Amino acid sequence: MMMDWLIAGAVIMLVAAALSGARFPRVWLALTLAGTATLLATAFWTLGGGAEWDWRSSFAVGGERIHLRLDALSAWFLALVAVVGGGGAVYARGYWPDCEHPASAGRGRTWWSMLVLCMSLVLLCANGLHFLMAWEAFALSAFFLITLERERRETRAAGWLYLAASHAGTLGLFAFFSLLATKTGSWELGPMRDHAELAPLFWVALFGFGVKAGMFPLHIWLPSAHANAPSHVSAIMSGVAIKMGLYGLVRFSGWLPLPAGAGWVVLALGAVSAVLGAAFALAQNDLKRLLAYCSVENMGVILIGLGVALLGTANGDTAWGRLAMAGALLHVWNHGAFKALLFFGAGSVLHATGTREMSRLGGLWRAMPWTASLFAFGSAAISALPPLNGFVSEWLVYLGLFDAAASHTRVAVAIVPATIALGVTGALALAGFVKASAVVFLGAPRTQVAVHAHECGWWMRAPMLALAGICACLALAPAAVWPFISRVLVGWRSAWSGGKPPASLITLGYTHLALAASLTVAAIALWFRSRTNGVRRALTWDCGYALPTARMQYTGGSFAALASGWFGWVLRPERRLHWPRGPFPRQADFVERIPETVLERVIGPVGDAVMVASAWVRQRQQGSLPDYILYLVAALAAMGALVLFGSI
Amino acid sequence: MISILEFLARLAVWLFLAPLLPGVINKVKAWVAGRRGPPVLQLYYDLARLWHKGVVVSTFASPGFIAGPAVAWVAVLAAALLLPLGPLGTSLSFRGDVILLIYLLALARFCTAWAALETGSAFEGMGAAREVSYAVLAEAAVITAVLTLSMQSGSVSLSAMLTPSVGPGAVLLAVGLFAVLLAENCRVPFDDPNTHLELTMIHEVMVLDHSGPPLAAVLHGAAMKLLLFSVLLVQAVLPIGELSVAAASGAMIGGVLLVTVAVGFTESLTARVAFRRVPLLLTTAFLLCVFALLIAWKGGAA
Amino acid sequence: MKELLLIIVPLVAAALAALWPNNRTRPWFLPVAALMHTLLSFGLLLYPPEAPFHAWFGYDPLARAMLPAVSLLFLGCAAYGVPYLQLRSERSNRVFVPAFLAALGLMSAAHMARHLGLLWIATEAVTLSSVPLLHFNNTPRAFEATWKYLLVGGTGIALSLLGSFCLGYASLHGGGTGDLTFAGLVAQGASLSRPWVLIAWVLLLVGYGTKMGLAPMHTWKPDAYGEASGIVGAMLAGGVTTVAFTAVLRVRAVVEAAGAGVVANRTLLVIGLFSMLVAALFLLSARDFKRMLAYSSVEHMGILSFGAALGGAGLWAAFFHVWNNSMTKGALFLSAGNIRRAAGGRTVDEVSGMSVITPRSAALFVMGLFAVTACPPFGPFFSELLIVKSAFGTGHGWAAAFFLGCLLLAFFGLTRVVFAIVYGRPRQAAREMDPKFRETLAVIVPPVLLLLLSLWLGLFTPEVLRQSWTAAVQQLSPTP
Amino acid sequence: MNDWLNLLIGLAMGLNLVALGTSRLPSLIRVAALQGMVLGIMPLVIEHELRLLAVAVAIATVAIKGLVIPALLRRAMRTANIDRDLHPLIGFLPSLLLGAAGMIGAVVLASRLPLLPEHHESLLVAGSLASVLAGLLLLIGRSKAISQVCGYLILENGIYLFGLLLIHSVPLLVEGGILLDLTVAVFVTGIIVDRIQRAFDSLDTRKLTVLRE
Repeated sequence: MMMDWLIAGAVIMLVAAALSGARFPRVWLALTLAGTATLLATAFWTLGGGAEWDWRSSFAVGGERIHLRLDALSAWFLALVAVVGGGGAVYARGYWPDCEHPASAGRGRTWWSMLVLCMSLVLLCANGLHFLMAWEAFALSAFFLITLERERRETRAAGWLYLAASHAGTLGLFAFFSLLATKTGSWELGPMRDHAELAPLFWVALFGFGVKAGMFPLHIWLPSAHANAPSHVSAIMSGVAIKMGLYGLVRFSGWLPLPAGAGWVVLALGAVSAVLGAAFALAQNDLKRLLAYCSVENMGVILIGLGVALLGTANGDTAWGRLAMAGALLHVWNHGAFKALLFFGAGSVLHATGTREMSRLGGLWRAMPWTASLFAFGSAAISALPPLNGFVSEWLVYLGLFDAAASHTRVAVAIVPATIALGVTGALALAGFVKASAVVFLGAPRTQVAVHAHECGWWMRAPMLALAGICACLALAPAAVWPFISRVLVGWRSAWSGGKPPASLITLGYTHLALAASLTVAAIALWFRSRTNGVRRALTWDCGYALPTARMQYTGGSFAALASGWFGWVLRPERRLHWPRGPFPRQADFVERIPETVLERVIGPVGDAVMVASAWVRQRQQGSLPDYILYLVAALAAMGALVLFGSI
Repeated sequence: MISILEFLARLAVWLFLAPLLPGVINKVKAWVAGRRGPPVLQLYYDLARLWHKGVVVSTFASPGFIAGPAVAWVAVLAAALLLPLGPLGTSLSFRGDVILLIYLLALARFCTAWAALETGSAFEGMGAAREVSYAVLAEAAVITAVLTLSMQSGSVSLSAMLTPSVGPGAVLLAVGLFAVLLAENCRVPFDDPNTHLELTMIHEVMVLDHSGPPLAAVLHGAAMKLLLFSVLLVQAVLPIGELSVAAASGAMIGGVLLVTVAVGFTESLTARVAFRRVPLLLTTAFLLCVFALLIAWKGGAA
Repeated sequence: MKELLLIIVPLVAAALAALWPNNRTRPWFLPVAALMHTLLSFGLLLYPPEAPFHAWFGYDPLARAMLPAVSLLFLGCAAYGVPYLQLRSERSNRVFVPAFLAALGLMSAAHMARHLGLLWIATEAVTLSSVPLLHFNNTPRAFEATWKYLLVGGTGIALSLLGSFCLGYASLHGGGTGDLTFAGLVAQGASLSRPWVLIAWVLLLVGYGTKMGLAPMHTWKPDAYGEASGIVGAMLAGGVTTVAFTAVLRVRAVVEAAGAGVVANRTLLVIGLFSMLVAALFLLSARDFKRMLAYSSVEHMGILSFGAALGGAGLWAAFFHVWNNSMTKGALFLSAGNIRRAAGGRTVDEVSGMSVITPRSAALFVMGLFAVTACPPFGPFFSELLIVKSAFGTGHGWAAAFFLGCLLLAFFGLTRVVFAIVYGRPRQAAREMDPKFRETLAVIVPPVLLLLLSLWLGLFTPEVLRQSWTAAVQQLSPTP
Repeated sequence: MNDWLNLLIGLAMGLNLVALGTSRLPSLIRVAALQGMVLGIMPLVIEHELRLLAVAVAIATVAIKGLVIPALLRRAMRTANIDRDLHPLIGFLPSLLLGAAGMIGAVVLASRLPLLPEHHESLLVAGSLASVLAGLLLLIGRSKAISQVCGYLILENGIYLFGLLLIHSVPLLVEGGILLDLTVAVFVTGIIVDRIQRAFDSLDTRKLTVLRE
């Protein structure tokens, strides 16, 4: 009963927020925060062992009665929606205020609440029809958020690409849900493991949800959308929205019977997404694009976990599958937290300097120490470095992988490459984030904009601090969230009775505490030691070069050149180089562009072919009446032939 | 109480024995070259001197310039403490600690690279770039090696998984890990610790601007890393588990010295390869580990 | 005989309008007659009259399932027509208004015609009555459009007359006594001579398909819609096409009774999917947003005949889609009319940034776009989803996949054009164009209402409509 | 009486060929008019007892198809001063051959279709099919609007012929159909003529291609 009221309240508050957004920013902020807080409360109530909430409406919408359910799995994702939704709302107040964006600020607020609402509804709906409705509504509100800055051509292009890709996915879901409905005879969703004939549907779902989840070959929309959207939007898109696709996969892989190859395919896709996502991220020169590709990578990590779990269920609900699944779920939260943090950081850099081009930045730590340190924290976390939260989840996935490999069953064929891929991914991600944070925040400012940067205000700083705090908690007390995870696991596979957290996880928590403490102590100690010995500021020695200029610093491109060179076969970098010539060389320049390989080398040609067909059809309709009559006759003949050979 | 004492003893072993190894290596190199060479304890003197020296910090550098080396040092030390010392075992052991060890080394790498990039020097940027890039390949090799060990032993915790199998697998693993050791510690043929041509260096060029206590931390950390890898290598290939304590410790020390001497000989007999061939070497090491893995897998299956 | 009022009222109104002297007040005939018509048709929807077996006109379940949608759409157009015609006061509407009203009456007649010949005559009359509407602007372009509409449509109509004759001959040959009411023909059933029935089906499908605008007989559509004013376009897209669809369905029932239902369904399926494909290909590279609407209408006709080909649940969904299509198309055409007025141009090269110049109409246009591309929560989403579902249910898996593919391509094309027109920077030229045009409530409210109707239809489909569609399905294929 | 009928139908079919063969617009118009008149009187030949409506329809047909429309077309032709369709889309010889082939095909098809006994030896079906084909051929093959109108008229004549099959059983349908079809013809012609009067345009359909993709 209380839950009914809470959720109804949350929905009403969010709707009210959407309505008030255009005119009353304060009211909007209050309502959104209240709504998300309520959602968070319900989520934790459910995760904390509260009964599964299940509600059916007395009235029908679209011919079906509304059926909402909140179980541990939904709650797990709902918590993420609530946290980032609330944090982003606060951030937006500082980042996208009316004074700077009179045209779009109000629109942005409205669609923000809509987005949060629709994502929550996606998580709650237990009826295929309404799930689809909420899904598409969520996709559309995301589209309107991405195109807030619609005066810019590239923003419009990115928004359209997103919309097109997402609609392709949605049509896949059309097929998925209508097949489900025809085979089960109703739109109701729920466990249906006993219908063996439903197994092939998993592939349709994999496409439909995979597009949204941004797994590798289907990720085409993701980089440009995340890069061109306003940063708080990028944060929720990358931290939460793509997780909706993942939610769909987890949800229906839990409810449907699975085809034989499911685990293998998901594992392979995960490995590919992880490695290539990291490689693409390393090669980017646009800060937000880098972060976007890194989302592909992290989705890959999560998918690896999911794939191992699916293999585990296929081999009799093994313990290693369970570990990997736990890791994947935890990584959902972790990635949500630090990816949002990083996008907020990138946003305040963009806000302060007006550029996302890393080669124009540098030395920002002096102007914006808060952002710099928070971004560094986020980078360390997302590179899965102990003692931070990213490591905990990857560690769980690793445990699953190692145990699976040690089980010496035939799954090892897939597990071993996946493990190595995960290791390589870690190293690549580390390189990428050293590059990102160092090129942006360290060294000397490369351009004037970097010199005149300013620290972001508290509206933007507070959410970053909150997210960093969440990361720290998840890092230092991972065992505390285990009960939640185990409830989700039981919800996913009833065979997996949750039980206590693995002893090693608790130990890891303590180790992290000790490690964090000693790191701080050591750093401070060394600082004091240097102080007592005396610190002298001097120009970078740089092998005795007397006049270093900012332009001489290592750029992001040169930093990444070595490692991304090994991935040249897929990155296909396009370089334009003018060598300096003659005794007094005038100008020499070097331009490098990293294309969207899949989009430009695969989707592009297909699209061109279709456009050729379209042009051909247009050629047939040039306004000549006799032709039109001819088509009439042709249709007559065709139908006649069809009837003739049909009736025989 | 006992445990605390034991922990302190372990700490002492790592802290005080580590700087010995570079000395030994240099001695061997000098001996091969027919020189007298610096005393074995040279690094101790250097560290002591540096610890009392003042610090010169680049004008661009942030506090991270000092914090980086400290964090890296702690990370390496922590990784070392996770590693069991043959018969003495380890003070802290849990499932998956080996992954923690690998990622602690990654943390160290992150901090060194970070500190290098603080100065905005092109050379140090170059060094950092090489460090993180080659680490990608080294990481693959390390993960594979660890995977091999865990498949052999069916366990994921260091104390249990360092039970080597005798035979071709061990040899392959030994060679592979040795190559990884050379790469990770920036020894010839991957890097030349005492060249003076900055363009050709990896690790040394990253620490160009460090001085005083931070530099001491960096050097000591590097020494510990070297010791760590040699201990790991020794335990990974020498079946010392079933020997008596004394014999085991003897074997350990002998093994570590052997590895050190081997490093010294490699350094004096081979030249640093061209940078574009480094990936080739690392890939070879990776493949060696893969073959070891395959053998371990078959062994486990049989 | 109340239902005959549906025909009489508009025709009388048309006559009066023709006699009415004042050019400024004449347009008011439109909403008044439309309102009466709507009330009447909905009254009959709620309290369906008996349709005597052999009656030539009858408000039978099929008419009941379709006609109210048309009169709703007409009401919207009529309400919009008043301000529109006052805006166009430079041209006399002495012909326009009567013709428009006559079209309504004749459409009602065509919907209610239960006699083969009468159906044909009514349809033809609708065609003729819409000729002056197309010619309203009296420009060379309008003339060309009219000429093509007349000749292509006329040929189609002639073919369908031939088809009707063939069907009649089939009944004669089967020993019929010259009773050409559909009820009679269905009753004659299997005794109809099969070859003649098949010939008749092909001729009638192509003939009425031409009026529906199924590819490849759609060629008149973009010209007509492109040149006609918004209300006429809406009327053609939501009303006249519906008439032709009704005709096809009535004939199909006879063919099914004659035992050739499978063949009929196959032809419907093929031509429906072909229309969707062709429309999608045209949409992909469309530049003119009024012609774009025409192709979208072609696509939806394809959807309708695909649904009809599936029979049963598919047919039910097709009726549902007729309603949604009428409402959304109406909203789209009317808002497009506003944009066209304000912008002066009609291609993406001339028009852009309308969200700045005409914010309301632009927002409407975008909403209509999402409605027509089957985005929830608008009606078409539900009907198309149901069609897909029944396609899968009847084992047409690949056809359904093809259907979805065409929907996707069409979505690409439509969104491309609409966003290009609505967003972006406004052309300077567009600002000065047609200062007479203002976004008054009178031109905004009708499309808004139509859109809301489509929303309401989708979310809370009234029970009476649901069971009227079920009844219509029952009437058309009594054997479940 | 059937042979009378068949004679007339044969005449109509012959006229189809003439229409397809001629390049001069006046003769084309004349042919269409003649065919219209020939068909117009047919009901009177078929009917046993003369009903008023039948007579009315016959008179209307003859009047409109034989006199009104041709007159209109001639005037239009004069104002636009064209009297030849010089550049047909399908040449005259090919269209003639096609028409002949169509005629043969029509006869064959008619003989294979199941017919009521009283229609067995009549040429109605064959004639109507042949005329429909001829009309379509003209519509597809000619470039001048006026010749297309004539094609449309011939197409209608074919349908009218078929309608005669049913004139006993369902006179109302047939006659209603015929009348309305006539109005279409009038409409088509009227619009053309009106256009030509105002724009002095030759109405070459190749010029009527402003509306295109």
